[in-house]
Amino acid sequence: MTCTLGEVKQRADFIVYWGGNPAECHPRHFTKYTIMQKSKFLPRGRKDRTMVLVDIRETKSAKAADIFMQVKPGKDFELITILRALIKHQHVGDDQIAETGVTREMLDDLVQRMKSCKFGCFFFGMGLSMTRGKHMNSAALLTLAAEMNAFTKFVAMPMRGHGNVTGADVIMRWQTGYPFGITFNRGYPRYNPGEFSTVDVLVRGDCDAAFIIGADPGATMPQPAIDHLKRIPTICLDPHITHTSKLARVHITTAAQGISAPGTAYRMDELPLPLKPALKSPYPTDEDVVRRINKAISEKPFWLPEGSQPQMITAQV
Amino acid sequence: MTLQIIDNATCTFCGCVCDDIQLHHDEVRIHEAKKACVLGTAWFLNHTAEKKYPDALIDGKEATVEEAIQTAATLLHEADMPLVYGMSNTTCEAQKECVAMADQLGGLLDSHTSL
Amino acid sequence: MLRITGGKIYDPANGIDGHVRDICINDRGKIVDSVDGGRTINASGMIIFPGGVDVHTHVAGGAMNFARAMTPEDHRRTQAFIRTQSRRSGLGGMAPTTFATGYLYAGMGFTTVNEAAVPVLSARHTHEELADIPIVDKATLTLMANNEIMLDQMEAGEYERAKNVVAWYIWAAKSYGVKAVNPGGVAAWKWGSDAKQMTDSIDGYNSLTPGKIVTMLATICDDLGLPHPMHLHCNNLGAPGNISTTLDTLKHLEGHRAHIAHSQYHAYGGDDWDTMCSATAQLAEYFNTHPNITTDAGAVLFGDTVTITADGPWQHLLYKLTGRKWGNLDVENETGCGIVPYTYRPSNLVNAVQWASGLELMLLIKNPWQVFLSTDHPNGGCFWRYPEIIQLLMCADFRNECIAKLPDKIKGRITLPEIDREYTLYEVATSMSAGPARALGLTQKGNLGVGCDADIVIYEEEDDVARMFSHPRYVIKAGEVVIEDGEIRETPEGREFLVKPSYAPETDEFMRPRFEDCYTMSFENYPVEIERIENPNMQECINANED
Amino acid sequence: MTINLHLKQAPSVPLEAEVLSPNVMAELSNSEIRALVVYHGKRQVPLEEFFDVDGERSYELIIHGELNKVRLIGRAMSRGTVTVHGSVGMHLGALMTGGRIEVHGDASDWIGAEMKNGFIHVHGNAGGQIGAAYRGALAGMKNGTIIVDGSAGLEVGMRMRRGTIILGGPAKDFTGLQMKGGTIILQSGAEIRTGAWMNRGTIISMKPLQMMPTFAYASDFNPTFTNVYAKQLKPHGIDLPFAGSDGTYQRFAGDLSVPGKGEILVWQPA
Repeated sequence: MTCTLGEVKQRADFIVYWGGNPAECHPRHFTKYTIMQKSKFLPRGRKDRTMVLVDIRETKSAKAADIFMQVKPGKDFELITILRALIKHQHVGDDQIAETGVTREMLDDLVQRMKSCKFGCFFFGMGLSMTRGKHMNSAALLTLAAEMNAFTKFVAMPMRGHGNVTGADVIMRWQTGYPFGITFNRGYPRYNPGEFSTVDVLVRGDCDAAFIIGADPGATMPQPAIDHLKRIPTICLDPHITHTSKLARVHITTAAQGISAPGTAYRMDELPLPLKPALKSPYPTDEDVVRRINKAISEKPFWLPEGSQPQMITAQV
Repeated sequence: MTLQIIDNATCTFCGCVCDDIQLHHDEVRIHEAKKACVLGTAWFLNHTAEKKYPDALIDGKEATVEEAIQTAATLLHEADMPLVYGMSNTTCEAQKECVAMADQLGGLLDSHTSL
Repeated sequence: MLRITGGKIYDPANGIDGHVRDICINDRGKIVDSVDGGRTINASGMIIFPGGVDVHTHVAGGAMNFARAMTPEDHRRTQAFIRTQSRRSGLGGMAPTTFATGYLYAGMGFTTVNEAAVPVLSARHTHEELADIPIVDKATLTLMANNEIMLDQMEAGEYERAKNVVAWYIWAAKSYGVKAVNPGGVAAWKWGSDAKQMTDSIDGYNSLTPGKIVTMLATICDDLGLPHPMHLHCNNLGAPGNISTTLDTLKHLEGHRAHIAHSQYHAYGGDDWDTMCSATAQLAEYFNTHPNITTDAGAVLFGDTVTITADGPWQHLLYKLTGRKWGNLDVENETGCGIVPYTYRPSNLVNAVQWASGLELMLLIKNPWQVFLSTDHPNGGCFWRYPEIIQLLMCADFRNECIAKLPDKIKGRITLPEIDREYTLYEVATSMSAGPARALGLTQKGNLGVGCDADIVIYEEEDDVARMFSHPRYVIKAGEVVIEDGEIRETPEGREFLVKPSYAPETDEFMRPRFEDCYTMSFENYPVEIERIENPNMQECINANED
Repeated sequence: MTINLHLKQAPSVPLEAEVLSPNVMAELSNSEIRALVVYHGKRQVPLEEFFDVDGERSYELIIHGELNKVRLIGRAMSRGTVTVHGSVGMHLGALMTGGRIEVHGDASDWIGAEMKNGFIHVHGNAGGQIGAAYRGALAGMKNGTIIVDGSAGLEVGMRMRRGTIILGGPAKDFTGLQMKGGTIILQSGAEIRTGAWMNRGTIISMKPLQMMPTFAYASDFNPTFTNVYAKQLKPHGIDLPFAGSDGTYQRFAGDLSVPGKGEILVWQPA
């Protein structure tokens, strides 16, 4: 249940930001895509829309909201699950509701507004997807949005953080069938987050070389993961000398995307946009360097012996 | 000084990927990013076309790009379980090459999303 | 250079029905009169078809990519293509990866596919995916019938402007033609409702009806001289009794060319799910008397699939019926689409009617140049199961065995048991290659005449028709042997077919303010750059008014 | 007659060894077993590169060593036994349809994932996703029994349909997530979100639980089926209380958000 930001701009009369702080992290989200816009269907713009902010603290974004709901830290999953029950007229006790930091009156009002809007939209940020519960918190909100379609039009969309992470997601899906957490060790893509996702792989020490591009795990990951990157040969591509570059065996400086490297980037709603670099970099682009590394690898013996067919791990037995 | 202008440039700092930015630059640095937010402006103004860093480093020593590419290829090729990771701050074109790399290496492939 | 000798050729475009003849191919991948030197394939005792052409499929773009993400459990049980030194890995199944899509199509002898639903905003993304589908040639159709800028012009009665807008969009999306889905209905769905009848008014508009949109859009396609006429997904898909909507829609197309997509889903009688029955006889009768219209079957095969269409209302209905996971994706101002994993079961009466209806249409429409093989992949079944349909068309005995397994209550609801027609090889070649190529206006495809593209499939003749069509001995794409003895030999890049219909130069300036009003990206960044298309192949528009 | 395997060198990256299964080895000679292919990362190597192999042609496997990087042991096995003296890696007994696995040590994630039948006993601690459904699949374990003496990780019994999971130590979050049936017994309780989104099935806890807000207290009772369970579990050294004189079970019904018909029973000692 997702849509492009243009749909939100044109039609959404009810917008909920959950666990995100667009005013400070995505400053133009309000003005360009959501609450401030006027459209054919919502001619009075901001006046025709209701905006709700759900977060654990009153951020700057709360000023822009019609309703601010302060949820107790770590209670997002419980609160969304309560909402799922309430929209189906299931009874949830006052004490149970109070544990999440909000009141029954606030939730009854929210449910009523959700059901009576014409087009509702949830945006969820890292305050939801990166806290205890992680993917299940996001799944909860997506499920709530899906279930709301029994009453009215409702969608949910993640507020993706860094740059072109959406592009990586989209491309991996079409080329491998999976969005992340993939292994090719049997010659075809397999997927299992937790098993093949980077933090877990590094903390357990499951890889014996690492190629890092467009990220700085040396600055952001837990120490055991960083320690493993130091132990193994790490190769790093970045426009700057980063923490990862400093622990890497090989660093290559590359042109910055969109500043001096051309190409494409995906917006958080999976729309691709062309990049228009203003400057000419003295460094090669990521694309060029990775392609050249791939070529150098392809000139070495192929890892699968001629005629060997790795055993597939299939779901059916 | 007359600055060159790029219309409808795309900002990749955050997931909004605003594509209506007007950049004023002198080929070395960007002096103004009209319509960009504070975060986007900082992103555009902090990058320059100057050569601030060495082309490449191998074990902390300066090297040519070609040397670094060959070393990288050798290290990755020798590994039994190489990992290709990141891909947030890069172009789709580079991302496709990264998927091709993991496919060719028989390795692990993961992005920022898994964090 | 390549010479194929001794094979029995089925080339309906040239009226050749099983004659033994040699085929020569030059180095540019074209069929020629004669060649000197090069490889010779001895095809004695084998059957030669022009490469298959899929007139209606969904293989790339936002919705398909969403479906991939939603079905990891299917990827795990499906056929995997193992990486080789030169070939990328991939996964088949309900929503195959791009590389696997190329391998699977080529593997059953298909060399051209038409991606039938591309929202303009997704066009750049779709083209990127298509570039990663190897071997086959591709065309795309732009979704148009719910585009608000165009609808506004139609509402205002500004025909010329609407035509310019359509032409502008086709070129902006770098596509090959126009797809109309559920005209007026998707726009309404964005508010959670639907437009079901041709004379219903549409939410947000005063005088516009689905019927008016259909007629006007068909006229525009004709006037622009698009090689492929309007490709129409009728309103009220999948609903019992929708035959009346479909026939009504067809009446709005009198005097125009048109292609009706997956007509199986639009040929039901009855009043509700309990009384639903096949109404294919009525629909086939219409086709049999109206040669201006072509269609594809949109046949259903029993088993698992994932349904994905731009028809949001139908998808939500499916979700409610099945309770399975549901994804919906709306693209700003243009269209929306929904995604639901689904299992067609012979024991389910509705599914049984659907299964029979697809086959009935293919058997009751007399002219194979009018009705083509399709499952509306992945909606009715996966494209790589086409050989199963061919078997059902060619073998009445096998068909009757399958009918016998349906529930008793099916009696009186379908006409399939009364049909004894069996497709000949010549008719199969028409329906899977020559016919769809002609409907698409791709004269160099589905044709083994001199000067045409050397896209050729060679089968070892055998009694097991399904096996024969799923395991070609050779597949040749643009003169290159890509499949041999069941192995993928080469994975060349395919081409993309485009048209550039003419539009008034001031259309840009007309579009700009309207665009900036509705959309969230810069007007300048919206059209897909021609440089992004891998191997573009421009096709000429025709002047249909002179016919 | 048994087949004894000793790990002779620790793998540096995960070793995928689905061939460590009675089904694969039962009919093989010693040299054939040694030549079986395992995957050290992407490298295909013969089993003997990592294991000394004694014995042949047997449905009884005994494996020795710290196998925490060795994955897929006993995957899809249907009969025989696997006994491990040491720790094991992920996917132990995943998709198994019969037979017994016993681990004298710790285990990792995905024990008995999507298993159809059989018996797994881990004497040490285990990871998460025990008896769970793999990503996207509709159902986890469909039958069989998994016993873990120690602690367990996240999402134990996620989407399980039938069968029994018994944990001696505490479990982390989301125990019984989206459960569709079967029984989970928690002898030392669990962290939070136990039974979240459960549809059917039973979770029995010997320790107080932090309940999801979408579970409703129903009653105090001593159902007769606990009596039956207690008898079944006795041979495994597990004491499930059932007598009214010892206490009662508080019954909670949920998850209301589904709305589901699952139940969580929390033991209240008298």
